[in-house]
This record gives sequence, C-alpha cells and structure tokens, in this order.
Amino acid sequence: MPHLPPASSPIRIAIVDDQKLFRGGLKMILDGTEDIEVVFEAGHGEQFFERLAFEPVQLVILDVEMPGMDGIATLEQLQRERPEIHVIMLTMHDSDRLISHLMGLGASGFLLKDEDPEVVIEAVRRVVQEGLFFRDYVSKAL
Amino acid sequence: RGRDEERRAYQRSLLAAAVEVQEAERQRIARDLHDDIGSLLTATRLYLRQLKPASTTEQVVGIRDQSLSILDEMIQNARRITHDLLPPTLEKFGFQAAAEDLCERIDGGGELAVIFQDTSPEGLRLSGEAEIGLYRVLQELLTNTLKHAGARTVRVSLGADSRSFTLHYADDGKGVDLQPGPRSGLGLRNVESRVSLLAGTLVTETSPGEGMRVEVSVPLGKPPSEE
Amino acid sequence: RGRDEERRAYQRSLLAAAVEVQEAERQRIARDLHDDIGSLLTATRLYLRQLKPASTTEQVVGIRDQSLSILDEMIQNARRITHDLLPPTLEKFGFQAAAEDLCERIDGGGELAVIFQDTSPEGLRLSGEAEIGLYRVLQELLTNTLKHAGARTVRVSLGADSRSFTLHYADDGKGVDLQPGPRSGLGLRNVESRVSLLAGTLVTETSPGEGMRVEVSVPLGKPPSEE
Ligand SMILES: Nc1ncnc2c1ncn2[C@@H]1O[C@H](COP(=O)(O)OP(=O)(O)OP(=O)(O)O)[C@@H](O)[C@H]1O
Ligand SMILES: Nc1ncnc2c1ncn2[C@@H]1O[C@H](COP(=O)(O)OP(=O)(O)OP(=O)(O)O)[C@@H](O)[C@H]1O
Ligand SMILES: [K+]
Ligand SMILES: [Mg+2]
Ligand SMILES: [Mg+2]
Ligand SMILES: [Mg+2]
Repeated sequence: MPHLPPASSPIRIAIVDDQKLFRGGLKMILDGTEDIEVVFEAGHGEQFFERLAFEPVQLVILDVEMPGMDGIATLEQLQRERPEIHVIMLTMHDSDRLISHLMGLGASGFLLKDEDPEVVIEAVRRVVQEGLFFRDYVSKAL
Repeated sequence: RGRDEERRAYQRSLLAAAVEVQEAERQRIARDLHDDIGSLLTATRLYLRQLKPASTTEQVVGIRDQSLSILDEMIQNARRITHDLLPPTLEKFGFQAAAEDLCERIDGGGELAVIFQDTSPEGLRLSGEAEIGLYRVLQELLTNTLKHAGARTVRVSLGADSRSFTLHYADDGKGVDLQPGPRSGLGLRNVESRVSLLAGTLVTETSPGEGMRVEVSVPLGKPPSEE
Repeated sequence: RGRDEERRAYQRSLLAAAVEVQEAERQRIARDLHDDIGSLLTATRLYLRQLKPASTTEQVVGIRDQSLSILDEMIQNARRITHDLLPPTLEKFGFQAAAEDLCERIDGGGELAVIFQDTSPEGLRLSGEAEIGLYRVLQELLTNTLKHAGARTVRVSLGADSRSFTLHYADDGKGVDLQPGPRSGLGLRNVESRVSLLAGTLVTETSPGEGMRVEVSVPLGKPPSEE
C-alpha cells in the first residue's frame, strides 16, 4: 500500500541535553528508525540556537535541567521566535506541577528520562502528526 | 552593652554560615545526583534497551562495553560524592588516619606538596565529634590553601599530650590581612564554629607575604569508653 | 550576667544543633549513596561483564532484563535522595507551590490528613533564603507530627500582607509539655534557628492533649526585583 515514502522525508529533530552520553543513547535509538533523523545535538540552549540557525529541524527533544540556558528558558525563546517547531520536554522528575507549567508554555510533549525507547519514538511521530503527546502520567496533571 | 551586641552578631554570623554551607551542599549534591548520576543511569538504560534477541555479536559487545564504561563513570562519581561527604577512613581508623589520607591525596594531586607528620600516640582515638570536627577544619584549611594561597608547601602536624590534641597547619603562600570582625567567606567562620563547639582553642597567624599558620587544640575528654 | 550566659548557651545550642544535623545528614546520604546506589552499580557491572560474544540469545536477554531492573531501582533511589535534599519545585515555583506539593504527598500517603490553604497573592515569590528556610521549617513540623503526635489532621495555611508572610500550622495530636530551655531534639532548635536567621517571629502553642500550633512570620523584604 502506498504509504508516504518515509525515507524521502524523515522527521528532522535535534536533541538538547547536557549529558553527552544520554544524548548518544537517544540518538542511537532515533537514528535506528526509518523515518527520524537526528540532525544535531546540543548541550544547552545557546548552543542549540546557534546550530538551529543553520540546520533547521521540525522537532526538539529538550532536557529541562541544564546548566547555562536551561530547558524552560529555551522553550520560552522557541515559542517567541519559532513557534512552529515542536518541543518534547524531558526530565527526571515527574511533577504534575512541572508538566502543567510546560504545557502552559507551549510544549507539545513531555517524557520522563527513563521512559522506554519505543515510547520516545512514538512520541516523536505523534507530535509531528497530531501536534501533541502526553503520557497517562500527564492526564492526572490536568 | 556594645560588647554583648557584638558577640550576639558574631554568634548569629556563625549560625548563618553553618546553615548557608549546609544548603549549598544540599544543592550541590542534589545536582550531582540528578545531573550526573541520574542522567547516566537513564543513558545506560537507553543503551541496554537496544539489546535485542536479534542483536548481532558485534552489537552485543558494543552495547556491553558502552554500558560498562558509563557504569564505571557512575561508580567513580558515587565514590567521590560519598567520600567528600564522609571519608570512610574517618569512622574506621580515626582522625589521624583520615587526615593522613587527605594530605596524601592532595600531595599526589598536583602543584602543592603536603608534608604530614603525626606524633600522637599510636591508636589514640578522639571523640566522634572531635574527629569529624577536626577533619572539617583540616578540609577547609587545605581548600583555602589550594584556592587562595598560591602556596608550594603545606605542613600538617598532629600531636597530643595527656590533656589535649593539637593540629598545626602552615602554608607558605601569600597570606592575607585578616581583619577581626565579620567575614565574607563561610569557611573560616565554620572553622571557628567547629573549634568553639569542641571547647577548643584556635590561633590564626597570617599577614600578606607571610603564609598562613593555624593551631587548633581540643581537650582530650573522657577516655573513649563510651564505645 | 546570668541572662547573658543563658543567652550564650542558647546560641551555642542552636549552632551545635545545626552542625549535628548537617553531619547526621551527610552520614545518611553517604550511606544511601553507598548502599543503595554504589552496591547496585557494582552489581549491574557484574551482570554486564557476563555478556560474552558467545552468549546465547537467552543469556543476552536474561542479563539485559536483570540489569534493566536494577537500573530502574537505582533511578528511583536517585530520585528520592535528590527530592529529599532539595525538592525541584522549590526553586522553580517557590515556597507556596513546594509546600502544597509536600502537603499533598503526605496527605495522599496514609493516616494523616493534611489540609492546605494558601491565601497569599498568586505568583508572590519570597527571597531565596526565606523560601528554603520556611520549607525546612514546614518539613520539620510535618515530620514531628508524623513521628510524635498521633494526629489525624494537620492544617497548613499560608498568607501574606504587605509586610510579612505567615505560615500557620496546627495538628490535632497529643501535644507535649514543652519546657523552655535546652532541648534534647534537634528539630525544634533548628526551626528556631531558621526563623531567627530570617528575622522572623515564631509562636509555638502546645500542651498535653491540645495538639501543636505554630505560627511563623517572616518580613517581606525588598520586592523581588533582584531577578
Ligand atoms: N591559606 C590562605 N592563604 C591566603 N589567603 C587565605 C587563606 N585562607 C583564607 N584566605 C583568605 O581569607 C578569606 C576568607 O576565607 P574563608 O575560607 O572564610 O572564605 P572563602 O574561602 O573565600 O569562601 P568559602 O570558604 O565560603 O568557600 C579568603 O577569601 C582569602 O582571601
Ligand atoms: N507535633 C508534635 N506533637 C507532639 N509532640 C511533639 C510534636 N512536635 C514535637 N514534639 C515533642 O517535642 C520534642 C522535640 O521535638 P524536636 O523536633 O526538637 O526533636 P525530635 O523530633 O525528638 O528529634 P529530631 O527532630 O532531632 O529528629 C519531641 O521529642 C516530641 O516529644
Ligand atoms: K534514521
Ligand atoms: Mg540535564
Ligand atoms: Mg574557604
Ligand atoms: Mg523533630
């Protein structure tokens, strides 16, 4: 059946997290799919915006806690300057308060860092297709 | 009246320093745990999840080695954090042993030579509070020497007579003009707190160009029969 | 003279309590890290080492699952330790939010019902020291209620006027005959320290059979323009 040809238009994403090894793990998983391409990685917000200027992406996986320009500040700037880019936030702490705050700021998704890789992949696809992905732990927060 | 008020302000500044240091430490450890260890744990998890029944031998070995190297890094981190919090030697072998280890570690580490000497009776143990208190004092003095002194050599010597235990500390760094009165740093205030809580005496001698010399004496209380 | 000496002894006891709590906490965290995280890390390493190029699919899957489940346990531990040290909400969302989360967590946890109310202006942020100080006070009061009171209900209410921020705390537990003068526990002494360092006021009302009521007020300093 004639599906959209995934190889011709992979989802272009960036991974922003201060922990290099974590980025590496995530990149390995996402690059292992047909329809997702990790265009670049960055260790904090400033670095992300520098790269973004030259390497457009559709979606960013963004760590909340980073030294320097953190995930929240990065999300806010993205919403002001590039609201069309989807953002999935990542964190260690599943706090309802944090989740609703991030949603209020315009994040398209939220994931815990120890979420299963299949869920991460699914989140990327769903956000691109439907605009939003929040797990069941989020429904509580609403 | 004036004296009293001064003394109260001083006491208050000691308390403030103790609380401030504690909160700063909590924040630091929380960050280390969260940012370093937490993220590395989740990273390892991501790698391991890639192991599939269908994985090739090469993939298995690659993922294993990657995970093992992250694990090693975490083990180092956890050790370092634990060690900074409470060196395991201290409880097991006492202040003198822990002080020697600390001095050796710094001596081996770089520019600063640390000469350690201990003439206190072999096997002498101090009270738990004295051991931990003196250890914190020595940690702060060494940190200050590393941070501020530009020194080449530190001498640390421990000794005891029948009534008291003494720590002599001397660096050959650039010294400082220490004004009496309120301090900006927390470190020396906490040194003062520790010594005063141990009912000990503290003498600090330093001036620009003259290095830093500190002598701390604490009374040897009841023999350690309180096991 | 007598007054002065008493006051000095009191100040000294506050300082001693602060230092004692800090060392106890260091010891506790060092143990947690060592036992809950360090040992599990070593165990995971042992498992992973058993992965060989010649391992069967079954062995690969077994080792992977075993390691993943230890990793999950460590992640939970790291979360818990971090959270106890410094709740992530506090810095991001302020004292009122962190207090509400803390009350909710205890309320959901068991026998004790915690009723939380906040009438302070939406979005009001206190100084960093006030936020952390009040949070530590609330933690201690709740810990005491859980530990000593046998209470069924706690009411926590926060409010502010133009000059000060107030925390009202009341449990309906068995109360206690609190003598003035030196305390055995560290908790209430540290509450006193925190409030005094914030230049606040502390009123404690309790007697046997009458529950425990505490009111803490701290001045609202300069507006938070210091971003
Ligand atoms: N060994 C030393 N040689 C030269 N100057 C010193 C030495 N130790 C301390 N000082 C000076 O005394 C000051 C006060 O020291 P203190 O330990 O109280 O604070 P700090 O080290 O600056 O900060 P903190 O200890 O809170 O991290 C230092 O800032 C430094 O200028
Ligand atoms: N909410 C309460 N209800 C009944 N008794 C209380 C309550 N809070 C404190 N107490 C009593 O006051 C004493 C002193 O409390 P404090 O918090 O100073 O010490 P602690 O809780 O015994 O020990 P620590 O806080 O050092 O772990 C307690 O031992 C307890 O007897
Ligand atoms: K890919
Ligand atoms: Mg991070
Ligand atoms: Mg210092
Ligand atoms: Mg208590």
